[in-house]
Amino acid sequence: MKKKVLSMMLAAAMVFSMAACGSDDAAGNDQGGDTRQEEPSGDEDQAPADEGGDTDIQEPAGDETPSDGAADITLDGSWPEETVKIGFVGYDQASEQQQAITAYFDYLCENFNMEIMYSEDLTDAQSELDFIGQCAAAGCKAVIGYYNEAKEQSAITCADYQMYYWGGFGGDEESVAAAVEGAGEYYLGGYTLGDAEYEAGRSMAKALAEQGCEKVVLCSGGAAMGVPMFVSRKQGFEDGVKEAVDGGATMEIVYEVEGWPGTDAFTAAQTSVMDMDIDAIASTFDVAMWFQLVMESGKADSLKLACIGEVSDTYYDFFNSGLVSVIVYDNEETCFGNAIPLILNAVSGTKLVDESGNGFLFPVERWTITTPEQYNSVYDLHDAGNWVVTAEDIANLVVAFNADATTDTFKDFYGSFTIDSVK
Amino acid sequence: MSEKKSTKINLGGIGKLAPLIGLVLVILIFTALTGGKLLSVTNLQNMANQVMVTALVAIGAVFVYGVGNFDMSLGGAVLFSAVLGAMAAVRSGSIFVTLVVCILVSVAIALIKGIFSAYIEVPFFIFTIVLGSVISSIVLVIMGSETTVYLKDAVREIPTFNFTQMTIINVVFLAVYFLVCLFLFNYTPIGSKAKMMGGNKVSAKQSGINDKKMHVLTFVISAIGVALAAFILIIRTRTIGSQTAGSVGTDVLIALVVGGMPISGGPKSKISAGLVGALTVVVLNSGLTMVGLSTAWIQAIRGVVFIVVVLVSSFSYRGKLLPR
Amino acid sequence: MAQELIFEAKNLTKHFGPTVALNGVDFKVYRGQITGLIGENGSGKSTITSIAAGMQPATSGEMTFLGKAHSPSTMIEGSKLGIGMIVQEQGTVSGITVAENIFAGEESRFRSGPFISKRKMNQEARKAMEDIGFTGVDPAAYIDTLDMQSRKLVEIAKVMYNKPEMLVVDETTTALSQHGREIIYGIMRKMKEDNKAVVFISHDLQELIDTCDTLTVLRDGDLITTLDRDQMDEDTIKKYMVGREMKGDYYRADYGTPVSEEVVLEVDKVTSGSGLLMNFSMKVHRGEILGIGGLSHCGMHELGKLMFGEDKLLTGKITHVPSGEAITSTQTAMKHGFGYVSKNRDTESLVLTATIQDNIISASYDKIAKGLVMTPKAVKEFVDEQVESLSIKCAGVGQDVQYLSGGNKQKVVFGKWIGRNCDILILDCPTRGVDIGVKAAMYQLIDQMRKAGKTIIMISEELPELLGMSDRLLILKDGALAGEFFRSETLDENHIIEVMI
Amino acid sequence: MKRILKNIVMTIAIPVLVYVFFLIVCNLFGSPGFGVGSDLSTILYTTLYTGMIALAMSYNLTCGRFDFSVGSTIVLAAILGGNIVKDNKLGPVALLLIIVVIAAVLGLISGLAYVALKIPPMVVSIGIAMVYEAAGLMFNRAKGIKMIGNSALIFSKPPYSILIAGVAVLVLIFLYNFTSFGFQWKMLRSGQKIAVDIGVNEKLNAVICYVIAGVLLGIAAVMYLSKFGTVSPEIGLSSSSFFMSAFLPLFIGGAIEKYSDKNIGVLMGALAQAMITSGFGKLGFSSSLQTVLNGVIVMAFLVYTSNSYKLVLRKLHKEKLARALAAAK
Repeated sequence: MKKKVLSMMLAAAMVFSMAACGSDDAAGNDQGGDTRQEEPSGDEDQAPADEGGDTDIQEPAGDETPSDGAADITLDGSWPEETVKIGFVGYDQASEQQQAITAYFDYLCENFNMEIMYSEDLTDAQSELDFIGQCAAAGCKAVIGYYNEAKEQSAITCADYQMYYWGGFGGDEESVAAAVEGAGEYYLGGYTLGDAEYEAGRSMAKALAEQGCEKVVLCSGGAAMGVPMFVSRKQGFEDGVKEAVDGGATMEIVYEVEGWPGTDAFTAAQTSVMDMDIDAIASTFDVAMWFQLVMESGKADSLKLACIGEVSDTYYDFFNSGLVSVIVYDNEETCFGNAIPLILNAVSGTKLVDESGNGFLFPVERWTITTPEQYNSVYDLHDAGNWVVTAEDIANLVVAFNADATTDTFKDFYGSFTIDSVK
Repeated sequence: MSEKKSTKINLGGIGKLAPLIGLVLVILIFTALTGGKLLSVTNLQNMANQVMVTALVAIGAVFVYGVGNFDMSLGGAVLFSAVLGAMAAVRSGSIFVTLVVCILVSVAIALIKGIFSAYIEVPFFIFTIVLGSVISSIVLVIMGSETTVYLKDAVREIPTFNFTQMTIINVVFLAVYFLVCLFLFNYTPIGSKAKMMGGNKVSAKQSGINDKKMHVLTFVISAIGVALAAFILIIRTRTIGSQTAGSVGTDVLIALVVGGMPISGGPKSKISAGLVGALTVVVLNSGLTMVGLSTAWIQAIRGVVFIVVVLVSSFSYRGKLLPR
Repeated sequence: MAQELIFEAKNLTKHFGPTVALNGVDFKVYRGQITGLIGENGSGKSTITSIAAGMQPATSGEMTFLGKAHSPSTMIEGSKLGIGMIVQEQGTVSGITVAENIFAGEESRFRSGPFISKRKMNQEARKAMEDIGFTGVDPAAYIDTLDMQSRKLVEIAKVMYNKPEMLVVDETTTALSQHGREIIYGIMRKMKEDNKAVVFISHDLQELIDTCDTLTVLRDGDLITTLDRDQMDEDTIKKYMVGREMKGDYYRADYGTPVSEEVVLEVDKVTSGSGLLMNFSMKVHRGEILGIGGLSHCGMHELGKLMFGEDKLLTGKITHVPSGEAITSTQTAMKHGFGYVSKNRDTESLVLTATIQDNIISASYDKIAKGLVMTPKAVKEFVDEQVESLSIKCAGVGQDVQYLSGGNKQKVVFGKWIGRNCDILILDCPTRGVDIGVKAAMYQLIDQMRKAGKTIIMISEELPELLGMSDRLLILKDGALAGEFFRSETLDENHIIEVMI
Repeated sequence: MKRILKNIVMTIAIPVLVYVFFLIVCNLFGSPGFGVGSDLSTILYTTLYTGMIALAMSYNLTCGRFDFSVGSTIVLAAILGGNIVKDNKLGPVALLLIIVVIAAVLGLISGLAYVALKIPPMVVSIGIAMVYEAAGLMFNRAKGIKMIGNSALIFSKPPYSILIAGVAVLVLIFLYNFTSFGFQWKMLRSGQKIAVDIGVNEKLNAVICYVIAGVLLGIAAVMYLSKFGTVSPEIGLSSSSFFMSAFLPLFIGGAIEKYSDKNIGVLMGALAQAMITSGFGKLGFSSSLQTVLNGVIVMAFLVYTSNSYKLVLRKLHKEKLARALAAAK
């Protein structure tokens, strides 16, 4: 018994001493990249890295001719030489939006020498910070905060590991300021839809009001569970209804269904909703769990469904049949695809920054699809395997390709993209 | 009957050391697979932070499992003390108050469990599963519309800790708590009493061991671990939501079992099971993620490794009947 | 008459991991005879019969039964081949009906089409019970509604239903009341008359001498000898069982030693929650060995538990006279120096999966630990002292108790309480399942403790032991005092048996 | 005859009491629609769905084998079976057969794993649950199964739901009461050592229990798929949420078993659970409050069932006390 305890103490002491001395080291030279780090990568921020791209400018100067920069770099996944590993913080691999993003990123990885490391389904701040640590150990250069619970703390932790962090914290200026102050040049910034979640709820309500819906049932998802995203969407929807009523429409929320499909309580609530005489069901997450019920109850023609969802084959036939009339759609290419040009610029030493030299929030349009034509324009494009924002568009925003790329060109490109600009 | 040296012991001996061998093996395999990145300084700090919550709760849980109480509500307990602790932090702005609140809350839950397991006979395993889900729902009812608790809106600025300071705090908390538990389990009657109760409730009672006192005492010791874990969660992530510590219940169970702790407690319980198990699980997770496998493969491998380690450590007690 | 061989085992061997239970035993059983089998615990007598019945496989060696090679893998197969076995422990399963117990594992016998008819099963069960003269029990009732005696008779009915050619009775009589014993003796006689065979195992030498035609003695897995009726007498049997002359006195040698008048424990009009004990009173004097005897269900075991605060007390009070405090819980009892050795040693006095060290210290944490700290050194001293003084044979203090022999296990239990140096020791069947060698050591130990001034209350189902050891003997019958006897050379078992039965 | 009447009354006592209670409470406070019209169809669906899961668990739990992989079996069977049917455009009968067969095979695998490895069932089932969840995620690139509006999904509505659940319960009643499996199962439940010594094949019995559980979970999977048309893969042992609502039926079933048959008892428990859930829904409780109340009810039932033997004991003691006092006079 004694021998074993001693050997165990030894093992524990060994592991912790390495951690302790490791931590002294990092504290010692906070500034420079950790020399003893195993990965052969050169220091990104020390000296401007000059791999491949012959343009060697720190700040994006306007007068460089675009042609020679783009000429010798081809979009076949060869640039940049050293693979850029990126961590992706996700919360539900089975959700349609995350699967759409994964498909888009796979396409971009064929064009740029990138590798995306997807997280497990993270539910809380602690596992989010653990995953960020994991990415650092795996040699990632940047982390995309698609899911964010720990707010600016994630950006600061990334900075500790000398990794870039992309994430707009849902447009929360206060957190962005704290991230800029805490993470410094490692914070790239992120998109904002002007309080995205609130807007999504509001535009859904507005669209339903325009389509003359009076009695609406709202599925509030995680609002009752205090999940911030759902609380603001519900708030947005309720305000949207109030605005419609002030504007003369007769509209009211008849019933609210809480929680997620699969629980007995949700099943019971769904059945009682089918009895009510309502003309619309709006959901602050997807609405697929209603299709089967609505079809069976034979109310497919009299009932309209609205949701915050995706353009995907699940909704295709229901949108075209008119059952689903409104989809508030965060197009994955514009909302999340913008992380790639920001990361590629930062990694290749030409980080895009705002006037005060920091990471910045940039507005992006949230698309509200109300007609089948709009829906099919995006769906057919994806179906045929091409994309709204192609690899060439992204290359145009990377200074290494196109010397004229500036923060403004980036903002204009992504800020202006609406459903109608889809060819 | 001739008393030949029993080979049964060394077969059991291998069983006893299996968890430690498992840990070393996992470290070696993944250091090779990740080309040494597993033991890079960053990752060591990383793992030191990740192991914290599971290890603290698992070490305390050795006492509770040892007595034969199979506690599945530890995740709920960590969540509850973290939420109330964070709320106290926001209102008081002092770290000390936060720690005190965490301890009080988790000890209160421990007393409830103590009363039910000592005075009211109940199938404890199923009771704690239900208790765990009830606690998480009570948290939602308490938090109501306040959604998530952010430390940054605290009355007075709660000191933030940079990365390295956090690692040091973690190491100190874990080392101190582990040594205290090691002392209590191996160098005071508590450990031996727990082992006897876990082995055979009736004969422990007939030897004068006060089982009611022991039930409550073991829950309180485990509650200290839960409180420390909740405290560290608060100061590290500075954000406590309704889903915090969601997977702690099963992580602790996996860590204990991988650490060589018998499911029904009893004489083969050992305090090292908590720490060795937690370390193995963290190294496994970290290694698998770094090798770049998809989440599905990571979980599949984790399931298989979990069963294999349990199989090896179960060689010391194989009977004719199917275990229950 | 020509003795016709029914069963023969050649070079039968059985290993349990390292320990050898049987090495190369040749054993013959003849028709029309009751073959006795006797031997210490762990001598291998139960092993032979359970291998023959199919409860466990042999490691090597062959068996022939009714002329054919014989190696049954389950008891059901064994009973189909004609070997029935009645064991000592409880063989019926609670939670199911009497009929389901009788035909356990053989339900398909009553299959009519896809269904198994419960009606037919109940009918046959009633017939099986009537065959052995056990009537008045509804086969469809849950077995939990029956008391211990009747459950054992149900087991006997189950075995007899298959009309076994050879019946094994393995120490069943000790647990039975007189009525139950009569039934078994009747069955054995009938088997003998029908020219079938019976193998009878018992601890009670007198019982064997009265009923067996031949008696085989086993020791440490070897067959020593087979005695014929004329050679059978208690001393020679004991000599073969132990293998060496019994040196010195077996029980206490002194008679007439005075017992102090001081009362140390008073039991006043006590009724136990379970069992038959009702309105029972007695006084216990310091330094005496008080023997309590009677049939197994007479209430003495419940009395033992009550005195240690283990069982629920319905009426009356038990007071520790010197301190005047009533004994209400195990803690108060131990505070006043009480110690309790339970009758079912493996399930109540020991933790089998724990080490010898953990078991021995489990009653004396307050004695070993200074303040909160219990240093390994103190523990080691405490345990080594007990292991030496009781000479417990083991591979080391870290060995699990489950791998020890019966005798050594009992020594560990004694070590636990002696270590605590209790003043009042309640011993319930202290020498049950212990071989004679260790039994003698136990008796010496008990005598030494008496001489050291300890008060001992010895509850036992073996009269010779009670007669040999106790200063005063109380006999209980159906929960009440039936007789009180004082230690004297002239006192013998017959006086007591009249009162007891 | 009187005894049969008593048995029937006791069997349906709990669900009827629950129904009456909620009928009164709902009409006083909440909206009056309890137990009428669509609410009734929900109660029916939930009773059969939760009943199947509770029955699947009852065959293992009462023998001391807690099965964590219940939820993951349902998810994996639905995803594999659903995709096969969807790709080959098969009909409802094929859907039922394929999913039930797959689930039975999954049950067989976890049963064989437990019997072969001989390690505590709870531990094996966690490992199995992880592997099944991972398989569900890997299949079809984490898209799970989406077959909304597919004609094969008919099993959430009567008469089909009642048909498949009813047949399952009848088969179980037959197996439990009239086959040697049933007898031996009852023996192994409380007398494992004695039964094994006598010669009962415990390993075979355990594997059969797991296969039966698999079939029942397959039926539950078909009903779930028919109700929602889509099943997404779970990960991180979150599939354990599937059996949370099965505890109450299990314990009510245990209490009712004496009066009729275990399987009917569990169904009655599921009916009570369904009514409680929809009753709470009608009273407008938030979902978290419902979980708390459900949890408290299960705990109360746990305390009752595991302490009911004390009531019997107290009665015995009282009788004995009376006899003792009488004798003392």
